[in-house]
Amino acid sequence: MKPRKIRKLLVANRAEIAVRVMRSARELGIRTVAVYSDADEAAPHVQMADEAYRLGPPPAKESYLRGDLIIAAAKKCGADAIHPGYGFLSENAAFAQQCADAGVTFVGPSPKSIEAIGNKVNARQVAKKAGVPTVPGLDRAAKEGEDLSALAKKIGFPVLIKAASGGGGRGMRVVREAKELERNLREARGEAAAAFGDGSVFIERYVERPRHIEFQVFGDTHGNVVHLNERECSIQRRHQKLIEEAPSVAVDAKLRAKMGETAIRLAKAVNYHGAGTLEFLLEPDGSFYFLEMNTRLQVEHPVTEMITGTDLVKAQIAVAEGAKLPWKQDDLAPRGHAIEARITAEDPFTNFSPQAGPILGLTIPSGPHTRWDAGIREGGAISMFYDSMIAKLICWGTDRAEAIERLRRALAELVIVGVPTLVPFHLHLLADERFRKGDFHTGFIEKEFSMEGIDRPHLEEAAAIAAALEYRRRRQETPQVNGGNAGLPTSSAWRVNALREGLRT
Amino acid sequence: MKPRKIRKLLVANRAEIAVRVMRSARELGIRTVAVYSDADEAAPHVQMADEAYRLGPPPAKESYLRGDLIIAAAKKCGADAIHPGYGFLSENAAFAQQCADAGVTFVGPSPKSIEAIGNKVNARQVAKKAGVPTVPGLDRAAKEGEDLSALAKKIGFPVLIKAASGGGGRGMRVVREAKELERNLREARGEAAAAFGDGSVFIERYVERPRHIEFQVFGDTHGNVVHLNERECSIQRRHQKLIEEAPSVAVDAKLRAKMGETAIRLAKAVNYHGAGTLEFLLEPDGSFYFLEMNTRLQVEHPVTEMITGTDLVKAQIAVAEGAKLPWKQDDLAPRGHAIEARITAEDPFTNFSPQAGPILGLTIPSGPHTRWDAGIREGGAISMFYDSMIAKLICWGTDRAEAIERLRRALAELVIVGVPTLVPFHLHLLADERFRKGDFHTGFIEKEFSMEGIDRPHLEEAAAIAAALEYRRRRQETPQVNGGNAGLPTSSAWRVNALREGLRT
Amino acid sequence: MKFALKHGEDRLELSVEEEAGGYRVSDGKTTWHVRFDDRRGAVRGVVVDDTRHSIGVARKGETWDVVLEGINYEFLTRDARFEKLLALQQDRGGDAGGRAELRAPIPGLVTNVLKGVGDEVKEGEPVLVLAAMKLENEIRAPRAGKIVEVKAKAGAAVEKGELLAVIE
Amino acid sequence: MKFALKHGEDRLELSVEEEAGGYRVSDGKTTWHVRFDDRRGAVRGVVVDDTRHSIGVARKGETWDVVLEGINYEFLTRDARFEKLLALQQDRGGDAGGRAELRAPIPGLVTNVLKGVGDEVKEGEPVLVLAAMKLENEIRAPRAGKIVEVKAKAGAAVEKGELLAVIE
Repeated sequence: MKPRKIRKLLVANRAEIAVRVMRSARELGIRTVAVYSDADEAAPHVQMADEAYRLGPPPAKESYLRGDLIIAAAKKCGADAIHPGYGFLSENAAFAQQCADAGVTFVGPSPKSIEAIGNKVNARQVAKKAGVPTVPGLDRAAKEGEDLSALAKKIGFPVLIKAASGGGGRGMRVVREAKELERNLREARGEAAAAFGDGSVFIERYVERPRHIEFQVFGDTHGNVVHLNERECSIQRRHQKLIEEAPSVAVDAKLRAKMGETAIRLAKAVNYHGAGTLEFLLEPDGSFYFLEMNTRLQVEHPVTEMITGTDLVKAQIAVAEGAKLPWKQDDLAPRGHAIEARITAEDPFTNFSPQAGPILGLTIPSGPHTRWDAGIREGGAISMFYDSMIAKLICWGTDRAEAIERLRRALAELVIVGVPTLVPFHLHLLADERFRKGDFHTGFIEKEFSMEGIDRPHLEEAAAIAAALEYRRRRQETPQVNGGNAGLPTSSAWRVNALREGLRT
Repeated sequence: MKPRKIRKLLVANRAEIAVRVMRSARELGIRTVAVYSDADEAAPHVQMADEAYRLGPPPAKESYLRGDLIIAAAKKCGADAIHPGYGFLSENAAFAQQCADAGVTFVGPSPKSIEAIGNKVNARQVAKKAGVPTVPGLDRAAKEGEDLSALAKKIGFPVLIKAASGGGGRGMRVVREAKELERNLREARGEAAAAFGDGSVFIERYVERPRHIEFQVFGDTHGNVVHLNERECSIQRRHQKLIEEAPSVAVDAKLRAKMGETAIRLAKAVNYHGAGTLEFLLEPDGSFYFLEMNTRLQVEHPVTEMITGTDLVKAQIAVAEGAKLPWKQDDLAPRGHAIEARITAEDPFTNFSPQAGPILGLTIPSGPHTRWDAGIREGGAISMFYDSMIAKLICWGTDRAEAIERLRRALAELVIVGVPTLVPFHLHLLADERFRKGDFHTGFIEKEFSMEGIDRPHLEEAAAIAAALEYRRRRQETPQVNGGNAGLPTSSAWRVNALREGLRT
Repeated sequence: MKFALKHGEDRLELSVEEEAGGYRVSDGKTTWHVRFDDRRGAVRGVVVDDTRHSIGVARKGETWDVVLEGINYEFLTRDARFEKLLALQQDRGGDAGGRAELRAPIPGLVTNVLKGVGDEVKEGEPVLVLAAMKLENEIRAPRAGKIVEVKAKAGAAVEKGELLAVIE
Repeated sequence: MKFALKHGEDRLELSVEEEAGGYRVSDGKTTWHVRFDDRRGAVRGVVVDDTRHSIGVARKGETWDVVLEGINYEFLTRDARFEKLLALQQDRGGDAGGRAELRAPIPGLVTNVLKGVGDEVKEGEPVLVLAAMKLENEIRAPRAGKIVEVKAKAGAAVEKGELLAVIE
């Protein structure tokens, strides 16, 4: 299929990334099409789109993972391209192929490239061929029920179990002892199957105290590939990134050039076009191992956009239209420092338990060099069906110290009423001396950092006072016969009482 | 007085600029103090500050222009510095002197510099001395009641009347015929007196079809001065800027160097330190006249911050603390293009009439390279006592075309319910071919642009449908005996009806 | 259910009926199929036939303020029964005939009254100056005529909609 | 006026009296002088003694959700009279003694039940796995004991707070 100008783009995703993609499409004058599950009928990405089509019930397997329905919607409405966002079908080679078969441009790499490097096992083989070091481990996906205990012993504990498809930490498990292997394998397969529709996993040696450094690469269909510098993603918990930065304090110009060249070599080895990310483990001595390639836009792409002055979604669209890359390597030197905090609906005070609920109030940070990418709005709700990441807050500064202070300032402006979020975690982390010095590794949050010491009784007092005064105000605002809907709770006990009280006055 | 580290900063201003200044102060770890009039007790700038002190009743003359009360508040709370923002006391040399006398750092130039160049008449003399061309006119402020008709005839009509103090178009009048001179002089004096506490004005030749180009300069107390490139501010109405950009399509590298050098020369001539802006008229043939210098931060400083990767408020604070400039001239080459739309509470469909009212709903634009600087929030109100500018929306792009498309996209995301704003004006202007080509001058909006053709009946229909459905929803939400406060209007006629209706159901 | 809406001088009567997935809305001539995101919050998604809008809508005193593509529309919204009652009540004369009223378009301070009773004015000629939002606004004659009444006094604060002068 | 608040296991009774410029609030031991920005909207300025806070506050079902420095606090708020009534009503036994209930901390899907009735568990040992927000969450025993009841079934959706298992 020949590349062609995109006039109508279907975004096969939801929440902040769907909104993000539509923003760029709109700036390009491209008409936008949303798809949605029943849980998202009034979601921001639906509201933003020019057209919107229902896919199915809330579970992703019945909606956002239904490639057939998505392609049918694209055909029906005349969309000439599909942007998959991240997650869901974004790294699914079969879906990319189905798009091509249906005559719809897939905004992403070719099915062949995805096949060749998107799968972690294939990626290791590509890396070996290209002479890029990888972490010792199983070079193929483990079969269902296969006994891996001997291999694990050979690799040496701790070992890491990873889903062969997908990313984002889902389906990942660190196993430190032989007797925990089987249960973890079972759970990892379950998570991987639920998230990506593919339960196959593989295992490798777990490197202690490494940094997670990734390189953003970009290729076009004319054989050009550039890198857009590294991102530092070592602040993670259960393999979920929480904070991302660009550049990394651990990468100097020399290492950047070396790792960047490696990244470009790997991308070229699979004729890569579009946006992709190569993940590396970086050891304190500067040696690095290639881990895997994400053949899509990353959650954390805004930090790269801020230090390079780019719009990666627009570049994805241009490449998908057959254009050459809009940059040369020399245009992409990093300027300043950017840092992103993922705002997830998780309560850091109850072991990061995921939260669902209504967004009753929302004050968004803004101001100089501050970016808010979100898929929530006041009056909406966080559903339990999808990822708990609800927004990203990204700040830029002339250096890392300024970027961190700006992010603290912006986090302090952010108020989300209705659902506990990671905001207090981020505020606590950004004040941590070790973090501020850049002295951390991928295990830092789980092993060396704690939320203790953040509990402040005077805050609870102030909160109680606010609750009492607000309750009082609402009562006084409804001086009529019945408190009605204006301020009183809805349970029958409350209502009865409210009526009684009101009638007595 | 010796410069010293600032630990607590009083911001002697309100609304978006007070919020803007506090953001930078907070990022620097400086404690922030707000001052407020009775109209602003719950305003965002008050809510954001660490401490807040009341000045007086709503009129600016009794609150934000009361330098004595502001300095007393600073002394009382132990603030070691005052940031004046723009407008109000920001260009008042006497106030700067009073700060110095009280031992409080004034974040701005010295009283002497303000005196020497902030006053428009003095500025012309400084320029003449420095060999910089100015527009022909009166070299001194006109006396109260002075007959200027002979002079105006000599200069040649049209002439421009300008307030000797202040800026922002207040007190400015273009007079095209001799018989209109007297009335305009009277009105300009009245406006100037109300806005700046100084009714003196002067007159000069009114240049036809010029561009308004201004240069941001910055000096420190060690004699260093740099410029941060030009801003294009020709899109104005009644001398109020509506859209600002950086850089200007009319300024190439050669002209930028020449005008920048001129700007630095003038700033050095008055030993300028801190942020300042030199305004020029640029004629189509590339000749330029110096108009005046604004000895403060400008409303439109964010476009400069976006193309240079700077934080001008932080630099102001650093200079006030006695530090050297954080940049060399070579660090300040422009990157990409930035454009700002002033969101004012004015109705472009009723001759830009100023509007007051409550902010009932607010959806803020965000996303890549998009900045929102505002002094409003949902639940707040626009008061009639102050300037009608309520927010600024600023976008950056790799080039002007991208910046414009991004601003259109962001403006389309912005929803302000409760008060008509300039949003439809901006959307209409940004789609205008002449604007997109960069083909405009300071008279463009008033003489060549019109809001006609924007009236779209299908929008009115959709609006009516939304109003009817929302009214219906609110009625149905209050099925009790009394609609209470939950959804029904407050007038007695409405209430009677609501009761009647409700009782009947 | 029927609703009467007033927008400026335009009056509109809309009937609203529920239908599968939304509402059928009609003004008697045109019928629209509408989906309406009826959550709380001031900004909603509204789909009118196949066109999606992001619409701001909130009650503002006696009116509804609706924002669409940046444009603010103000509606008086009543159910049609009440509208009839109101029409009866409001039968107390009006601004018909050759009379033109100058009313304050915004709350402000009268800083200058340029014309007096008996003065002849041309259309567009300034009658008085109203300071608001720190700007001086000339209030001009909507048509030519003679000033028959001047209510405004220099130095007086006026509310939005307050009568300033009458031209006949 | 008195208000009873419940935050987790903490109970607090606050008296609120108006005073010049604001409110005097007391819990019987400490008295605070409070200014409260009582406009509508979910985020307010609250000044407690001399400390200014920007506080998010909204009703959420039966509770008030209050957000301060990013931290969410949930309060049950009642006036004190009603609190007493409620206390009487709620005298219907409870979770006293050696009984520990495992309840779903979030709505989700039970994907694996690891223990059955009669199993002994150690403190912190996983009892079942609950999938929510695309993550598998192990629900662990809050203390050592014997499983006496298992309500959860693999494959079943559960609501927040739903009883999953009981340990004695």
